[in-house]
Amino acid sequence: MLSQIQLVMPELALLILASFALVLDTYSSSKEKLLTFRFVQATLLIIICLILFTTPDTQSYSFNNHFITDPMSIILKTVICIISLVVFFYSHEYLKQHENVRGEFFVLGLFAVLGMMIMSSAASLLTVYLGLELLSLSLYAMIAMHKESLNASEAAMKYFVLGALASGLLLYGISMLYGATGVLDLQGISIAASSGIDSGMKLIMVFGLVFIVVGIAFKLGAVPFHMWVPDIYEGSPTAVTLFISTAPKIAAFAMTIRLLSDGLQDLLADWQGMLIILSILSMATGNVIAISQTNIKRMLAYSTIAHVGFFLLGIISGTASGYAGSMFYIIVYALMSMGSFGMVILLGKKGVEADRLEDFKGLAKRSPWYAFIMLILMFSMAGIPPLIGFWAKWFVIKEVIAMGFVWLAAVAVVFSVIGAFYYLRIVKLMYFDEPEQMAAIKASRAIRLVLSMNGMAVLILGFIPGALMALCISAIT
Amino acid sequence: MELNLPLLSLLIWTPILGGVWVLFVGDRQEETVKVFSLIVSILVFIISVYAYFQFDNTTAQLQFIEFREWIPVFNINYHLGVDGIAFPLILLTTFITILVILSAWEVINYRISQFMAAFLMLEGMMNGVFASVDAILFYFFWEAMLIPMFLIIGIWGGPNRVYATIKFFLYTFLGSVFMLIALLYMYSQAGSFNILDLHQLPLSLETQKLIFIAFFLAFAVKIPMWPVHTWLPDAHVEAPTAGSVILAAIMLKMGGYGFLRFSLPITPDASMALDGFMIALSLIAVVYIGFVALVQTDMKKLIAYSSISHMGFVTLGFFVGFAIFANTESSTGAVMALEGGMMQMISHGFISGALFLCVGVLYDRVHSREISSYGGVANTMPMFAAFMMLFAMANSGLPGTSGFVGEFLVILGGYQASFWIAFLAAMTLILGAAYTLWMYKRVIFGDIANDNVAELKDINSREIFILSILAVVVLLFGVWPAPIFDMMHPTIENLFQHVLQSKVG
Amino acid sequence: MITLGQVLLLAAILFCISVAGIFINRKNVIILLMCIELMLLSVNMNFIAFSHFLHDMNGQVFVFFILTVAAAESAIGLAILVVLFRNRNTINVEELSSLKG
Amino acid sequence: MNTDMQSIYLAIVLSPLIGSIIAGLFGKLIGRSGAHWVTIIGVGVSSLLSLYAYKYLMFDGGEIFNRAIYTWLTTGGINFEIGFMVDQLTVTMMVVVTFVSWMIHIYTIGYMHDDPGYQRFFSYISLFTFAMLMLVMSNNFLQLFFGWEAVGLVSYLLIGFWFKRESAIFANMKAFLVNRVGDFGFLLGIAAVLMTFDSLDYNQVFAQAPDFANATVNIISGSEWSLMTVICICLFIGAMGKSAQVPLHVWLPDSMEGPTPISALIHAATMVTAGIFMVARMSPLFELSETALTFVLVIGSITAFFMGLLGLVQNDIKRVVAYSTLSQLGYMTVALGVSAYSAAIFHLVTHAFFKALLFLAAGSVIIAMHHEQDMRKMGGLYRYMPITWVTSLVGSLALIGFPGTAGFYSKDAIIEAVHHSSLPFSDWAYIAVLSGVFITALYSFRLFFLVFHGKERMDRHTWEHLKESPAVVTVPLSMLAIPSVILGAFLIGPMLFGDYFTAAIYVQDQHDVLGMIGEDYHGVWAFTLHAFQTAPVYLALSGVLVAWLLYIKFPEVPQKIVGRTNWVYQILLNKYGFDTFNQAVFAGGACKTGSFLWKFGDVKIIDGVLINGTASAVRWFSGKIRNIQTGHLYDYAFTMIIGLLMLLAVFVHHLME
Repeated sequence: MLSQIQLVMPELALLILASFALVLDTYSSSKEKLLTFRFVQATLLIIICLILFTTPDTQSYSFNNHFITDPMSIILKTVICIISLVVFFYSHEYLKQHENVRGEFFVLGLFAVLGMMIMSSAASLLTVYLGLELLSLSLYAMIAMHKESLNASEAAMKYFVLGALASGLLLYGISMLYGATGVLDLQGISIAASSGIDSGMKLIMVFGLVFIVVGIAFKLGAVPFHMWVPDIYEGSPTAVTLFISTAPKIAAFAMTIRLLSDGLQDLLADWQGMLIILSILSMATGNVIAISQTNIKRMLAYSTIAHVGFFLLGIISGTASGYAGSMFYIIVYALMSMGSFGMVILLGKKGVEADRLEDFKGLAKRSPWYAFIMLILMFSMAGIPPLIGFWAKWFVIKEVIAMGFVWLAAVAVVFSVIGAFYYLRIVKLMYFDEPEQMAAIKASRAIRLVLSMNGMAVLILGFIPGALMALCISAIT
Repeated sequence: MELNLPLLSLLIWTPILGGVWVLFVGDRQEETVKVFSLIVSILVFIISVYAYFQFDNTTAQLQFIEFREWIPVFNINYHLGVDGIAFPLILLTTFITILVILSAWEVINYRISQFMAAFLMLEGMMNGVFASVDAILFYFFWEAMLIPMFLIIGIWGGPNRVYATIKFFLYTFLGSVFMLIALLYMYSQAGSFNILDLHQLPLSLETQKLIFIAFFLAFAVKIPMWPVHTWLPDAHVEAPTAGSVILAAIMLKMGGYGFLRFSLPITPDASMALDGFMIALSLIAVVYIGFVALVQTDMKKLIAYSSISHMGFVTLGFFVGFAIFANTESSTGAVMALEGGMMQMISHGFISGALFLCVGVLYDRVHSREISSYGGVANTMPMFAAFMMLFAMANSGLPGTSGFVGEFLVILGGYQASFWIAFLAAMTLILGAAYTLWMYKRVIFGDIANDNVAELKDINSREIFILSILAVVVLLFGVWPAPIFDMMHPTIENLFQHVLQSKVG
Repeated sequence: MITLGQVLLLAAILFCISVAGIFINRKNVIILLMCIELMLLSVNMNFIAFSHFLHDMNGQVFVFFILTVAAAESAIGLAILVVLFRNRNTINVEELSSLKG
Repeated sequence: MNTDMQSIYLAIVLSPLIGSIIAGLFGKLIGRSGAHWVTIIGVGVSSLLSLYAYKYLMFDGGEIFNRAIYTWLTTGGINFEIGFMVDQLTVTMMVVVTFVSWMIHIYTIGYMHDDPGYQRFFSYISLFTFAMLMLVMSNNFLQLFFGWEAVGLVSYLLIGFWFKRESAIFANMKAFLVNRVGDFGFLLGIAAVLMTFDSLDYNQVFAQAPDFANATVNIISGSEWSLMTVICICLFIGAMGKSAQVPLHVWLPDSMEGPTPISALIHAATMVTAGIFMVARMSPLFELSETALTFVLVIGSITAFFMGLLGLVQNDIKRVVAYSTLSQLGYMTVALGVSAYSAAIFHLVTHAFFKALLFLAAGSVIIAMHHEQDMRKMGGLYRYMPITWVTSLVGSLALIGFPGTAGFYSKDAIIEAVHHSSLPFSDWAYIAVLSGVFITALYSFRLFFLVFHGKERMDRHTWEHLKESPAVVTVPLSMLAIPSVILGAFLIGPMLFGDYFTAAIYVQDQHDVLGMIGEDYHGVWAFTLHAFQTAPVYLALSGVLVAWLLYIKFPEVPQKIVGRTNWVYQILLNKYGFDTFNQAVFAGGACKTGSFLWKFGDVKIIDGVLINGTASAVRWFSGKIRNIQTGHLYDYAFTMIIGLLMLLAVFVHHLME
């Protein structure tokens, strides 16, 4: 029993600390809620330490095979926590800008992180569901927290309804899987799937699989389950958009691997076809629609959709190294997305979000350094070396080609070229156009530093991507 | 005494780091930036010249090899080395960069540090392209180069620069990504990105054809071949002078280099099967584009089109070899055509660069690229007129200038494949002279056309310096091209022998 | 004796009704919440049926979790509804379309 | 000994080049007199050394020099070298080129005295001398082509010397381009040579040539062509361009836009004869193809006759001489056609002197007339310009082939040779060259009478300033007049019938027309006297007579003739319409093609439809497809359900399989 506790130590600690933070928040009277903020940051740091130092890096199950810790979960959790840590930096800046710093934001964030961690370690359908819901419910609340904002409340409502619909569909699929195999833990499902069940059961399994894929696709934002993405990205406060677009993607990756690989690897032939369709649709829709956007948050939303299409390529290949490719992709994506929305926050002013594309006009003159950071981020998203985004695309394309889907790779790169256009447009606005205003950028030193590091990471990792790649490969065994 | 320096790494990273430093110095210290950039570029040139004296002309093997693990999980390595194809192009790069930096001295008057940094970084990346032995390293530099070029055209370019630079970027990006697919496919077969391993990889004819087409898209866009050439006139026209020079003198060459390094040796059977297609496109480039160049009203556009036409000779020289071999059963003519193509690349580097610089000289004074804005420039700028005459003649392939050598050999080789190939290729003799001299006549000759021309000042000592260096080089390699040929001969010979061996089966 | 198939069919029908409710309903957001609730319940039915016929308790445990989550979900849903109503003075789904394109 | 000769030959070639570079690059520094001194010394050295080489080879029995100087490049196992071959043919050309050039350098001091581009001019003509020497001294096709194009370049530069004149810069471009058309053929010929012989070295090529006499090539599928014919015709196309044979002659008359010394040096004496020289040099190849020879013959005779006719209607003094040059080049070509290579070279040499003389005389007149070139505004000049008058007379007599003059021997030899030829069309050619004699005499003396005799038609201002040209002009005139008279008699024996060219020119026995004439040749006197028994002399004399009648005796008659035969006159005035045709079809056609390919091919199809079309299609599609995102929650849900159904379809599809 004690060893089981040890395995869930980080989650447990997070739950306790998050609850404590909720209490603490009531005592944090300052306008900037520095106390809560610092505490939350410290919490995340503690959790990271716990993850890295207390959990064994061998595969081990606990709680009746409901919970798993393995190298992948450790890495994903660490990444989730680090990303959340950075996101909270950005968010705090944003909330200060809008004079709306509230402790609940960070507490809810911690609960979302908890949900994501559970998703990463989920070894049964039940834990997957619970982690997912914990994440989703926190996010709904975070979006709606901006009480006066019309867009935010609309976005929250939409996200809520569609999210509930998606989890309903996912649950339906889960019930089918359960019915077909009689077990809830993924290991058992995997055994059942591979040990030649009769064709009727197989049929039910695959039927359930369709709903499972829908649930995953919704969480990832793959077309045609992407409809929430643009609206939520645009409507939410940028701080929340930033959060939604980063860490939960990694959790979604975990969910995908847990369900499709750990549980249903034997149905590869069935879900592969579905994911190919989703992938192509995502790349096409995302890249094409992004071209006609004028709001950068919305544009980045469509870019996310396109990235999800790429991300799926690695999953489609159905191999360990393919999954590693996807993992690499999603981590890199989170890094780039974080920087991009960070830029939006950086450019924002008191009460005004800098979310129009025009806000980037002439940035190179206003602030060469941040224009350069944005340039790095945009080219990285477009997949141009020497930036890390190139390696992400490279990795997943390599994997689909290795599995013989050369045509799919060709489709993917064509869409990446189309996609390059709208990233170039941002660069064009920043570098080739005259600024509308010459006002210097006002932001705290912390966010400047974090953003610079974020951008430099994208650049430097582009030169030395090997370690991160090796890490991802070692995560998936 | 042998200094055991990592010469190629120095050639790549010295300018890149120099560029980074320049970026940090910023625009406040303009003079420092300029002088420092110049020093870096000269230093790099000296390194390359030093390498030239170390270079062994007698072998086709790679030299100055450097090998370090880069991404060991995928067997990607920082693997550098040069042979007789790559090294002349590196020399060209380091040489041209000095002139480019000099040419911007007084011309670029805003964001000078970014400008210089972009060019220094470009230089490093271009050297990287030519020096890479690892295909992914090659691709890494190949694509990375788009970023500074995109900015150079977009920031310091002409009125229509945004259209031009985005077109340039997307065009070349679209071409290159297919090359990436081909490389990854071959990796899935060979488990290696080492170009030399890929050279040995057996592939079926059908596969080779697909790979060939993928490579074709990348290199044909870059070089550029008809019908994927239309980015070039726009990019050239809108780019600042220095950008045009780099584009014309070196970036186009990367396409030709790619054909030699990848297409021919990796997919020899497909190259043989599709050589008719390549020859046809090359000849279309020579003739069709020759006619198009004739009617241009914009000087830069005219030179851009003339570049395309000249690049037609490069591809013709590279791909006519199979037909020659089939016809004459000896590799003599084929090697001649290949080396002619190579020579054409190098020479075009000097000549088109020089011509763009000449147009730049005029543009800096009058701010118009239209031919009709000029007339009678010789009256006010006699010295300039003399230089431009030399380069115009070199552009039309006058013997005694380097422009002649490549065309001559390609036509001689082409004849051995078919009379008609030579016939169409030789059309350039007439067309090239026609468009170049007609432009020259309208711009330089005649009575003073307008007040702008009347107020022109002849070139200053900086411009004289740049142009005379180029003039010397153009004449030197026209009169004595042997050093270049000695450098590349073993490699090309070896390459052609390799290409003749089928990889099917 | 009710067979598994019959129960599953009923659940499926309920599920379809609830899903249809979500996209056919263009008036009231509250109906949406009800549909969601119905959907979850139909899934619960599946679980219980399977649990019963497989003689396995896991399914029924799952149902408890779903019920709990559904309660939380409704709470948040209603909270969002309140915010929305305060901002817009309407809970008409039709009018909830300022974010688009 | 050969090593010494190598440095001498190098000095011959390089001293004009050095002079040119100094005058060109440091013209400002060394000043006007510096420029002419340095170039004159350069060419003078070259000229004297050429004479020495001539003596060495001809009289001292020196060896023929044939050696590479350096390797230009090596590729595919073939060495491309730069080297000299100096044999009798070469050395003859060297003497002619350097001597005429030297004279013209001196003459230029006077002619260009007030021109602002004085140094530039000297630099150019020295450069020309260098290029021409490279051409004639070459021992391989590559260097030949280098010289070939280099003289073209200098010609281009010099025609456009007065670059402010629209007509001059039009003419120079035209000259270059038309020459490029010729070079186009020439280059293909070289390519064919290389492919056939695996070498561009003269000796190797000529040695192997007989082996390929019967070889054929397949150029248009189905028809086998003789390889030698293809090679020779291609090479000859080059000669047609450079030596201005119909239809590539159009540039030469226009080239008169250049300063007169140039017209004399380049467009009369030396460069235009490069084609003749080249064919003579290639005699071992041409001898192997009767078809090619016939082609040469036909082209030559057409040029000789029809271009002569044009000389009749020109009023510009230089243009008359230019057309006469065309016609004389035609004669030379005819001689080549009938395998009388030595006769062609002989005529080339004599022509070089007397034609240079005529041009310089014309130049002298032009100086006196204050750069007025219209003969209708001249007349009676013999009173004011005695030296010019005398030398012109000498030149004209030589041109028409007056017995005893240099031109007489060379032209008569050609006519005789044609007469003896048995090639197809040689009868026609004979008629053409015979009537050409009459025409030559007619236009030459038309010019002579119009300029030097008859009424003084110039305006008063000019008339007041009429005077003989300075010594720098008249000395070269006299220097050129001497060989114009005596050279023929000296050279005819050895050159045509001796073994002067044995080593350099190869003639097959059945083509050896000169050999046939040689059988009846009994010395210069006999040859001269014999001429009085043949038609040409009388034709020439009657030409002079007619000219005298028309332009001195009855000056109103020409107008009447023109009135009667207006259509002929118009045709002649329009130069048979070549220029109009070229302008409309080639120049205009090329521009139209270019515009079409650009505006339609590039801009509309490739850029418009394919590139921007795709881009705007994507953009348009993007604008449309974004409307799917309606903003309505139920639509979103519905889309999800559609997606679900889609995936279910995949599932069902899998079931079916």
